[in-house]
Amino acid sequence: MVGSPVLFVAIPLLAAFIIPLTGMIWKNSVRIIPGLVLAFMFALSISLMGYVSEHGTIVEVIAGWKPPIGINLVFSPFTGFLTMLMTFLGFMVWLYSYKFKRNVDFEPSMKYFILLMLLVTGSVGIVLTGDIFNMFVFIEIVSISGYGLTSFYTRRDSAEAAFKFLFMGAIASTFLLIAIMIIYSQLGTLNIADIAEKMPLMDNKLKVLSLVFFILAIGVEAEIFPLNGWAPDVYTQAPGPIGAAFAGIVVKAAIYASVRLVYTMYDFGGAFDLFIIIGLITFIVAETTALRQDRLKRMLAYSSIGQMGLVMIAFGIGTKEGVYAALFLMFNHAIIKSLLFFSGSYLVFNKKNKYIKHVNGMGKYLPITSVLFTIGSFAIIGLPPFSGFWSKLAVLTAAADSKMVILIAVILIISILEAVYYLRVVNRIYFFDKKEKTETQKPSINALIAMICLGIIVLVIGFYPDLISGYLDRAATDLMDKGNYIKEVLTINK
Amino acid sequence: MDYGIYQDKLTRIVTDIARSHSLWILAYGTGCGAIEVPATMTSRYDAERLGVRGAATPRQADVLMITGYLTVKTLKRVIRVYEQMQDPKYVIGFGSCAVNGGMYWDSYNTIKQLDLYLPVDVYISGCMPRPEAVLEGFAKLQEQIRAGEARGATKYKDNLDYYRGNQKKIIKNWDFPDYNW
Amino acid sequence: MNIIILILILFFLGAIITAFSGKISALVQDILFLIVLVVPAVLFFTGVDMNTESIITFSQAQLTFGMTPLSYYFSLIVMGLAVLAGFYTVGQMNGKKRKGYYYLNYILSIGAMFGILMSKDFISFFIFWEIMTWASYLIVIYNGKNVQKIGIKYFVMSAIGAYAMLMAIVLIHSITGSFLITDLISEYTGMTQGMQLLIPALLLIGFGVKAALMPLHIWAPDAYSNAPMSYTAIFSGALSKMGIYGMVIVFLSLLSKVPEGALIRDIVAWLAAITAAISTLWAIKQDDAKRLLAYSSIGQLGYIIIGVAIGTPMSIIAGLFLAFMHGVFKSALFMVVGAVEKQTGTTDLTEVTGLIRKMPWTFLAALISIIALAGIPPLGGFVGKWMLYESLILSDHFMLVILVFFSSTAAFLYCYKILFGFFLGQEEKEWAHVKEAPAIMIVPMVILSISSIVLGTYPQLILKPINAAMMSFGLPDTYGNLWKESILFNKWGNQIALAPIMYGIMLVFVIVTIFLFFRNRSRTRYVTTKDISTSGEIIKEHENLTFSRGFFQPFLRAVEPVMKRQIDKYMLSFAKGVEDLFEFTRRIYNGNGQTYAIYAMIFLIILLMFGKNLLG
Amino acid sequence: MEGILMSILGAIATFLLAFVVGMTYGGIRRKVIARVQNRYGPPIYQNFIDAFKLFSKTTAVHHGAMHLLGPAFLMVSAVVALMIIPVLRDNIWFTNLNFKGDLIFLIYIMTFGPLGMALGAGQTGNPNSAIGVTRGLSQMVGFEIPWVMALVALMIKYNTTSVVDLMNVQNEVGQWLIFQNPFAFVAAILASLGMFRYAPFNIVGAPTELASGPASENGGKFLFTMMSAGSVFAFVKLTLLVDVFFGGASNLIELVIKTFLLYMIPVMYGVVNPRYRTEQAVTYFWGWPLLFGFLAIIYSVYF
Repeated sequence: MVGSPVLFVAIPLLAAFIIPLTGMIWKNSVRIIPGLVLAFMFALSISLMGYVSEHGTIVEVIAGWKPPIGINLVFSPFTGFLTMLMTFLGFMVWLYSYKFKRNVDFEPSMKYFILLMLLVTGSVGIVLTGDIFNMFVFIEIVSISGYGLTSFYTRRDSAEAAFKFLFMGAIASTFLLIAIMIIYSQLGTLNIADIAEKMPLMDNKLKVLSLVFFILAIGVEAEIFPLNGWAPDVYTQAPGPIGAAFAGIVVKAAIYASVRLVYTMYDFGGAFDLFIIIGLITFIVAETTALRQDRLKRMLAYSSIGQMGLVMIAFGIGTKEGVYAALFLMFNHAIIKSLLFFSGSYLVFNKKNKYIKHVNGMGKYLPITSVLFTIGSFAIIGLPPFSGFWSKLAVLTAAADSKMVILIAVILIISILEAVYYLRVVNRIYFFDKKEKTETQKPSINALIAMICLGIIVLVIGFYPDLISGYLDRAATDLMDKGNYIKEVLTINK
Repeated sequence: MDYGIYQDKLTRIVTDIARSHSLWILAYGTGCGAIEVPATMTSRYDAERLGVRGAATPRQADVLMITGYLTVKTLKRVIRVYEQMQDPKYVIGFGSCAVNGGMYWDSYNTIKQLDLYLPVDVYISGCMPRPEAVLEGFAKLQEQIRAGEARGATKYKDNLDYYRGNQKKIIKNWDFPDYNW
Repeated sequence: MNIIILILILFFLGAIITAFSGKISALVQDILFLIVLVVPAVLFFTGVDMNTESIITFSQAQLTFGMTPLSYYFSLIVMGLAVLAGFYTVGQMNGKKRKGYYYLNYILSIGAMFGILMSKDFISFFIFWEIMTWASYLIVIYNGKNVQKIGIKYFVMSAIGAYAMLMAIVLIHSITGSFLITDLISEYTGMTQGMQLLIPALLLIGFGVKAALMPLHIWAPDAYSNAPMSYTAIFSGALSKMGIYGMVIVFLSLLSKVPEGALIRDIVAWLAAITAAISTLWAIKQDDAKRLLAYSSIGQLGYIIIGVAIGTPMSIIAGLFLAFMHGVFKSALFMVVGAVEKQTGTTDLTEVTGLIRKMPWTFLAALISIIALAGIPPLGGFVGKWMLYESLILSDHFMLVILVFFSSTAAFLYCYKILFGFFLGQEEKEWAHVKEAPAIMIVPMVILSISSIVLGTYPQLILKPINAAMMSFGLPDTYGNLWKESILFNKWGNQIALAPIMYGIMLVFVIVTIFLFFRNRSRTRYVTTKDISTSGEIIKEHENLTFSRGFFQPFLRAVEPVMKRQIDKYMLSFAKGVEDLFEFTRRIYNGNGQTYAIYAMIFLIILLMFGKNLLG
Repeated sequence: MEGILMSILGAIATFLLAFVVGMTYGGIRRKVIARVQNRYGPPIYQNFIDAFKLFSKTTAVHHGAMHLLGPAFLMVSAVVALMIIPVLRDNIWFTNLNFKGDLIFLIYIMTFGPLGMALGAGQTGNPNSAIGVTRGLSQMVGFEIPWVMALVALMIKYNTTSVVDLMNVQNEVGQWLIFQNPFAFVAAILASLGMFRYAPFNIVGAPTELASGPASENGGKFLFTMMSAGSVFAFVKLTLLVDVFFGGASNLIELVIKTFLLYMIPVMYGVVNPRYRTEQAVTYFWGWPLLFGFLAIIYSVYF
């Protein structure tokens, strides 16, 4: 073992304290250190994944208090996979935004990178933690850094968006805390594995109540349908790369949390149906809404929500194939949507309102960015040979194996809408004439590298999906095996 | 012995007979005389029994009938039509206007003598000539054809300069293409 | 390395290299483009046989490539047309913008078509199908005209088809546990009745879109006419045949196995017949040659689908033969239109006139292809039409045969229109500068026209591969039964001997031509088309008397009741209605934080109300 | 060798027969029309004179290759159709290519000529020609439908698509298909009205309106070829109708009588009718003739 999962939390938090101090000495360190931290986290996750695939799940006990009493971090194939994905994206977002808006060199930009780092840390924490109270803490970390990032531009609109986010986040936190209280009062434990083991003892009514509160609370972060009103505003008002961070990192963590609840903690069969219903409604509403958007980032935001709905559907199928598909979707969505946010930000760079019509004719002026956006669009529509196809195929196959014919039909019909609104943008990029006044901004070299990295991943996974299907498969097996999780956490001897 | 002459002669006799019995007329209804043509063609006089029948276009027609006075403007068209007809072709001047200008003899824009401009094979006089006279004219033309005398087209070709001279004298805006044969 | 994989890799790498080689020089790009098209074709004809098979394994799916007799037959169309149209493309795209983009998508779509034909499993089939779709989509919007309307329409219809197919594929996988086409075929009869109908129906929707079957055809006229003509030759000639290819598999190996299949087959045949009739009428109405041919293509595809759908050995032969012939003559015609467009700059039949003396070779190609299209003996189109009629009559589809006869007779109207519009009529000063298209464009057209003639006399050249393909589906040997060398039979024992008829016609034609043509030609003088009988009026240079507007107005007046209703309009208004509905869902997000809080509360209440159901 | 000579002679004989009969019928038609109009009318042989005259006329100009080829197409189509039609029953002289083709082939080869002619007419550049052609083609779409329906009805009844086979089932008068399937005959004869392009369906070449339409630029030998092809075509159509509905003919006299009687139907229909506009003509054929076609098919299938 090269490192310990605890470093995922410890190092960034430590760095967050140190950076303001170093920033006084060397101004650029504010930019660079978060990047190094994120790179370290990514490297750590890779090395740990290597270890995990050979030796099995790592359960890290903090301060020597063994579970169920102490705090523990679980680095299983499932959580490890998500950690790897998130840290990678975090690093990519950092790389992309390293010189993003270099003219915005006023004070908040210092905090941007710290907040970004904390956002990633919190998300990783949600995924890795083994008890629900820590989960609450990490969700708060994510939310607070999220509020900060949303209001980064200190404009009226961004403040409003941040306030909406804060408002919803506050509701979520309240209910989350109540849910945790109910569980603790009934079972006397906060450890997920322990709760899962003891769950049958709990009163059914309270069980339902707590689950409902959990879903309400986590649903806000997971952007499920009626709770996602904040999301489009936040995606639109936050800086472009933060949209990618939200879509690729935060939402993934929230989905993880809800999945952990349903798959591990609770033993309800009906919860899976709930997932499908919520996911389907989210999917339909978000995609239809996205069709009617006139702003690029809003469109991407709704599309992102829709994809999350699809992920929930896939989780709701409840079979191993479903989980596999969901994970694949999460992976693809994280990569592709980040690519779209990255390249899309440059396509509408200098425009305040970021209307879709501002991308007109950009194909000539920003060729690489445009091609990458096109690849991203094709991939997210699910056209072969791009990566999105394989995940869509996996979802559909999983649904078909569970005999959900209507579901397949609905997913496919809605996917057509997705194709329509993405292609409308692509057509505008290449076949419309540029407005005279629109100024173009060439992407900086670091942003270009980040985008090309993502683009290459999209293509490579598209041509050779087996690169990650092994990880996905192990992760899916891990999630499905609830007993093993409990056993591993509770019988840790160290 | 050279049979060619006889052969040619025989052919010519046969073709002339055929031509005389199959006169497709292009009735260029320039004036009031046009009214007599339907009468000639229809039930009462029935020129079709002589093999006379209407042709739709100059390309198909054998006989150009000028039925009445010719204004200068019309003359241009008539010449054009005549030149578009294929050999052998015949012209019938119809009514006194075509013969000598008739009642328009001192008009400022009609021609007075058709055969200055086109080689006329048969004139039918009268104002208007009755259908009987028209039939008589056809019979005369048939006779001429059979006798090998209806050589208007050849005459026109041979004396093209003469005809062109006359035509150009009276038609001011001359924009004809070359003559086709 | 397996040769099929090699060819595919050649196509895909070659496409990318060709696209970027434009930076070096245009000539290098052209040459590379041709190499990328010709080399795989040569490899295919020399190296691929029925035994080559290769498997690529992924965790999710196993991609199996191999050739069947049927795919060999369709590969003939694809590869042949790809090379011929490739040469033509080089001529036509000379000096155009975005050549790299065009070449890339051209080669990609050819490669994808080849991939489709070589796929033995549904996943690779679907992958290549989608590559073909978006590559062709990118070419359809190449001109940049009406992209949002035409392009999106094409893509949406394609997506409907592709997703229907995808649904069928995942259903098949859930039932058989395999993506192999052969597994579907072997397990089909054991499925439940619902699945037995659902799967072919979904697949047929998928294939029907590409084959422009009504009511899925609405993309076709716009897409065909909007793409550059050198690609439309492929589009109509080869790409649409992919739909036919799929349909053949569905009809022959699935629907013919179950009694309920007859219903679907009849429905499809009727739809195809109505498609043929209506689109023929619409073709007559068009004034733009591209759109005219586009509608004509839809109609012709209708015949092919009828043949395939009826499902008797004879009708299948007819359908497949027509598929080949359609590829030959329609590609030639699109090339002709492209040549005219390149030389004159327009394809409006009411504007261009009298090109026959300026572009004689183009005219010759157009003439022969039109005769083949009209199905007039002794050219190739007739062979297919004859077999189609006979098979329809013999299989008791009497009303269908009338409908087909109607549309094929009405096809004469637009056939004449396109020949007259471009090549005949008065020669205008406006087009006096027009020269014959370059040889690289003429040669493919002429080769295609010659093949129309050859196939009309010796249809056995392609009847043999058709026969092999049909026998691979378990149909009886048709040699000596329905055809024998150049003699066609029907079940009743009637026959038609093509070669003697061809020779007879040739003989008479030569005699009459010598008598009329050469004799008259030497003795007559050419006069311009201005020298016509017009009641003595002399036509001036600038006066255009060509009759080209409202060409078939009286006929269209007669058929007006039929043409009033357009599926296109219904579909567009449906789409608009749907978008308006989405406008409503958009308002759910009204931007008010309080509303969102209320949503959250409502959500909570709903969850609590249905909390019991959570227990499952 | 002898066989080839025989067949060539047979072909020539057939052609001559068709030419003479067709021309004579044309003359008779003119005579009949004249008599109906209370005229004396031209002699019956008038058409021969006209043809000979046209042939002997100079043809000085042409408008291009298609213009020269147009009449040739027409002639080829007429001759090939003639070769396919069984003129007489079991007669070695007129067999020609009878067994090599069938009804569908015939239907198509008969459209080949008019289309070729249409091209020739198109190249002349005369707007009247093109207008005439469009009218003719439109009208063709009209009459082909009932015509094909009638033939299909017979084909399915007798399980053959060959004219020869259809002739062979009508050995006695009672077996004539006109009695076996009268609906088919009505549909076919109504369609043939359009096929002959006599009034009221003569809008194609309406002389006063279109200056004879497609033929307007053709004089002399062109017109001669068209005229003779038209005569041969008329003979072909009549013989086909006789073969299909009247059991063919076993000798020339029978053939002449039958064809003449049949020929009188379109002629008589024509002399008492004015001219239809194109859309009227088209809708005419899609009215009663279509109904009879349906009846014929239903009759064939169910009775």
